[in-house]
Amino acid sequence: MSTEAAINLEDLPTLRQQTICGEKVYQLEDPTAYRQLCERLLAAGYDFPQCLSGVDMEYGLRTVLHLRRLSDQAELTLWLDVPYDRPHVPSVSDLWGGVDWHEREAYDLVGIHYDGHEDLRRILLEDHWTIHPLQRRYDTGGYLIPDWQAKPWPDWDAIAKEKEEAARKAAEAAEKRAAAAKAKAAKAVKPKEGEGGAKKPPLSEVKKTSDQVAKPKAAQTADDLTKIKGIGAHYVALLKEQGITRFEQLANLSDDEAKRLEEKMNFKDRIAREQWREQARALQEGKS
Amino acid sequence: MNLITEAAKALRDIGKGMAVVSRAAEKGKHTNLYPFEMPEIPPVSCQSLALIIEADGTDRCVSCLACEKVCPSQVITIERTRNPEGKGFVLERFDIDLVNCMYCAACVEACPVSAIVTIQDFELSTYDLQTLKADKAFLDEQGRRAKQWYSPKLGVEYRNEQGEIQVAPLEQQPGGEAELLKQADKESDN
Amino acid sequence: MALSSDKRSQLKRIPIPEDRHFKPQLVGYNPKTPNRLAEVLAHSLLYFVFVGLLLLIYGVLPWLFKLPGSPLASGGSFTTTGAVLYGILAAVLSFLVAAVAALILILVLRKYLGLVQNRYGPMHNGPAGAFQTIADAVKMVAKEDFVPGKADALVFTLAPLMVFVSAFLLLTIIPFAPGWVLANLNVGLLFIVAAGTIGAYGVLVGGWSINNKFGLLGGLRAAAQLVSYEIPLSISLLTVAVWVGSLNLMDIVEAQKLWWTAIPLLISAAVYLIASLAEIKMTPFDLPEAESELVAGFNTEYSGMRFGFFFVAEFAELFLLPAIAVVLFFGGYYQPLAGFWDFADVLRGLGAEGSTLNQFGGLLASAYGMLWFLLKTALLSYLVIWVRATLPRFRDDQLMELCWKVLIPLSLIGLAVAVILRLVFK
Amino acid sequence: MSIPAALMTGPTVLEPVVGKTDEMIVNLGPQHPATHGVLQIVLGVDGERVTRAVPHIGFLHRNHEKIEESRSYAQVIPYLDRMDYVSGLQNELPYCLAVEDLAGLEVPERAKYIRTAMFEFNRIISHLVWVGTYMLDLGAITPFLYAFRDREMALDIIERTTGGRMLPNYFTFGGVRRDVHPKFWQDLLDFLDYFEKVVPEYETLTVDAPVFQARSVGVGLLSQELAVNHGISGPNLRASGVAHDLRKDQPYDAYPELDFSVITRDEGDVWARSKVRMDEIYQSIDLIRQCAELAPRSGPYLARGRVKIEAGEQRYRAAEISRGQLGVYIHSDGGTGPYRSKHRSPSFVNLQIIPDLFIGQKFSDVIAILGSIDIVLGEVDR
Repeated sequence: MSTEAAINLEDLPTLRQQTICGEKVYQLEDPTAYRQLCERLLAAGYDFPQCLSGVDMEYGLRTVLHLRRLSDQAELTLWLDVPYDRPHVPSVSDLWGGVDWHEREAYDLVGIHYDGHEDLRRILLEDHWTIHPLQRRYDTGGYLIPDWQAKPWPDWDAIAKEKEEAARKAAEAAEKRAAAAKAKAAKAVKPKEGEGGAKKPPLSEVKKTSDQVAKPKAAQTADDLTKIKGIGAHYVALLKEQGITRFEQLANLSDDEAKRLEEKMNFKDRIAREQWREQARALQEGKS
Repeated sequence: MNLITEAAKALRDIGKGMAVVSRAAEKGKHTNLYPFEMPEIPPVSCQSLALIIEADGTDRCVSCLACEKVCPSQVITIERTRNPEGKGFVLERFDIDLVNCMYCAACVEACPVSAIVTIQDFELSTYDLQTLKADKAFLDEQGRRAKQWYSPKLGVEYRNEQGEIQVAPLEQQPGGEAELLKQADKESDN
Repeated sequence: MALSSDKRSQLKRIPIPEDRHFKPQLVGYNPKTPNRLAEVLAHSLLYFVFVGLLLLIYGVLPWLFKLPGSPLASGGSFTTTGAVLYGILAAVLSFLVAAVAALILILVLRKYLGLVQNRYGPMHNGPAGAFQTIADAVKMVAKEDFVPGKADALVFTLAPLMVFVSAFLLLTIIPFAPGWVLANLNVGLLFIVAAGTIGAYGVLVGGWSINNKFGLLGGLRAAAQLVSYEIPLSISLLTVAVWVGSLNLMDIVEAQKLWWTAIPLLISAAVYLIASLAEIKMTPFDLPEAESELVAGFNTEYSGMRFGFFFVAEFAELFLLPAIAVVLFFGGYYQPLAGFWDFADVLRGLGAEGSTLNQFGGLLASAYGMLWFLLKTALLSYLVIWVRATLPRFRDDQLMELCWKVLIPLSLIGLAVAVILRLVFK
Repeated sequence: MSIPAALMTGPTVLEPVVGKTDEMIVNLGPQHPATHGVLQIVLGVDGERVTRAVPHIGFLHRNHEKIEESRSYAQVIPYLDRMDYVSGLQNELPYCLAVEDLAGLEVPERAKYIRTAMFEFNRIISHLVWVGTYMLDLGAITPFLYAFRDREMALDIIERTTGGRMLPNYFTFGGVRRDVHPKFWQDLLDFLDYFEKVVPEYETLTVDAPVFQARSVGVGLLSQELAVNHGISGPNLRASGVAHDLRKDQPYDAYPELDFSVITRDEGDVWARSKVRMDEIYQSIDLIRQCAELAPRSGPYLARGRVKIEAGEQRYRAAEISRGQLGVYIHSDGGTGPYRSKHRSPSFVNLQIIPDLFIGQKFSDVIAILGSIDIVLGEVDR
């Protein structure tokens, strides 16, 4: 079974998929679907259990499962959110023996109950402990924080919509910028788009746009600039601030623009020295 | 026959092991006779902390609270008051709880004026833990006793016979490598 | 954590004293400025004590008893009173001999391990740590006499004594020089087997009596190991008896004046050496007290002088089993190739027959033999210590396999060889 | 002696293996010379044969993860040293890698080589401790002192550069905390020249020694499937024939530029694990030599940059430390420190396997197997 077959979105309606920091993350809210998905992933060859962690999300508890397929070193992250009053998650320790103690630890420290675990006892703390110290309602001394309040369960659809909106705005802005760059407008560098802005997104919200939303504009934006020798993740971010995300834009930079860019970003002759434009042109040609 | 060769091989290997053990005596003693013979401690080694007082008796510390903020174990306590005569602050109190300190030297890195430094005096053993709740007098005393000390800003420094503070030569400094290479390049150019 | 200011003001301000660090004084000796002469003398001192004790028992005491006009001897042999008195004195002194031998070997082991492990070993008590074991002995004697609550007090008390007595009994039959033996038994070889086995009981009941699981496991391991290794050990003793034709140890030594028994009976000698390693309970056969598995094995709960008895017995055996090997296989008190020319004969031939010089020469000749005996024993003991410094330990089933599948067949082959050689050559 | 009922629960095999004899419960630890710290294993033994094994951990639990929630990203690093105190520097790397990924920091070329050389150097130090303590478990004292003799020399080099011996607090986001000593590379090479001649001695005393082979060949067999399914990593996994090494499979720092191959053995027993570690010592020597050759001698050692991580960002990064895969999972809420950081310590995962390996084995083999897994309890309990 391939990974795509295992993660069939139509079978598992509550499955959400997103990319965070370059990693695919699958998010679930339905415990039975979680178990189902894990069985399928094992069949799909994800044989090496890397890590299982519990996180207190302040609206509920999350179990995070990191899997690896040793045959091609593919990695996969799985989230399952459960509410505080019903912190039950099906155990997968029978599928992967390696998560056995991780589940016990998550039970011990975070308080997630793994149903079907053979031996769900406290592992690091002593048996007579009554609290789960990694929950946010306890302070470092193990005492209940008096005014602690759980947050409401996030409305994932609204967040997704919000994100979609933000993504569309960003795409539009990028298009505008691209157009502006094409027209060789001297003042192409626009003030930063307010995706972070004054409104702080809720904790649970993931910053990066969802893949499903991002697909239509994928052709338009976000070439892998790191392919150019001399550009790393740091410069990609800087370039993105200046509105440059594609090879095309980089290839079409005029000398003036390049100089301005260098001044702006403290590059010092780097574009010419490392021949970014030439490289970008070659890559652009190779792509199209 | 096979048994005999195997037994012979086993005996030979045991003999090899015994030869290794008896030859090891040639490597000499590697133990430090500690109280009678002090170990050589490199100048950058962080064994304890000290405050540096300049040769003219003034504190280097400017009470900026940077070390207090950066300390992971939160063992530094500083109290300061405004200097009534000029700008800046007067240091009222500078305490480090050396019992809970984990000698990560984060404070030394944070210090903008290299006032708090790492020293090589590792003998902090004491009969009374209260002694290790070091106050400013203690830290000053440690600084006065130290022959050499290290801070990332100024590098390895030492106090000469006149009591003046001097910076150690490049060979003793971390990062002296690049400077030495430059010097060597210049010399080869000349 | 940072203290609040009012709490900090309560803190006592303790000034830094000039010498705030504890600086111990070197009691005896500084290896950095060694005094070689003192060092050698100190280390030799114990050895001199050892040799002196032996001389006292076997040379000086009988000579004193047989002085002209002594009521204790008549016509060159002891009277009954003399024999009883000599027996008691010699027993007390040979107890000291065993203890001093153990003390020397403990020190040698520690110093040797220190040498090959790139460290100093004992060095604080006396010159170059020569008196370390004495200090240890004093410490052990001074410790509290402690019996665990759940232990069987009687057996707990008796077990170390049984082990020690077993080792001590072996000392009585060892001929250090011609005629220098406390009990010249006709069945000396049998006595070795009989006395040696008592130690196994001591270890077994010691491990059982302390009511500790590790101790029990250690005791059982010890019982299995010691009883099993008695068999190849006894068979190789038997080969010597077959070859020489006597069970008397003096006879066996006398038969080796020209050729050592080890030359025809090489297999038996090798089997004896390996099996005696197991009897001593030294690495690689230290399973009964395997400290990384069974904490301390059969002597987990023992402390003070009770532990000291186990300890001393172990190191006394480290002297005694090589000594028996020397008696049986390596020519005893004879210098090598004594059949051709023996310096002892020269000493014995001093002066006229019956003169004082001749008597003194006889004493010297015996002392000369004793020195050869001790030298050979020391070399074998050193071999054991060397093996101990090198090898890890076996597993219990491997230990048994080695005994039953390798050593016992080998010892039987050795026996067959001895029989054939006896038929051919004698 | 009665044992609390709570200690005896757990999924274990209860039937005595040999005959119908009484089972004896033996408490191996928490105070036992062969548990390398405070680990308790409740063993049921039938004679010398183990019928069940229930491990208990947590005696050294300090809850670093809760402490780290209230620290800033940089303040966490000194705590990481204290997880696996045998090779302190190696613990810092995966955390730094994760934060660099999240904050988009790029490590300068020179710092990469310094970090890689230090990382491998710590692997040598860690394996030296393993050689020594493992031989101590098997009853040989001498190799232990040899290992610590050489380890002290190695620690001196670390101290000359980082200022600390076991808990150096040296790696940081974007490079290393301070520049290396002028004689750093020469120091390393001098030590390796000496050390390379000593390693054959260790081999003579361990993997080549007949008694060691008698104790280790065929003991504690760990099958490939079981190892992978239980998430075993490091030399233990590679000794079972799985060529999984994050230095190759998910390379970080300067590893892509270095030339090496993953060491594996197919036997899966205690001897194979030992041999893999011995070979890794040679490999580390070679890798450090390569680093010393390739590393630029001047240039920045630290890319300074603000660590600002947006809310909702998360990252799992792992590195191949001497005991296996040390992973860090960081979840950010946009604050100055990690909202949650979970450490996947290799010893913790590797220790899970012991009931499977112990049952049916001899009591002596239990010690041999436990030592061969190479655990550090500071890391297990965190």
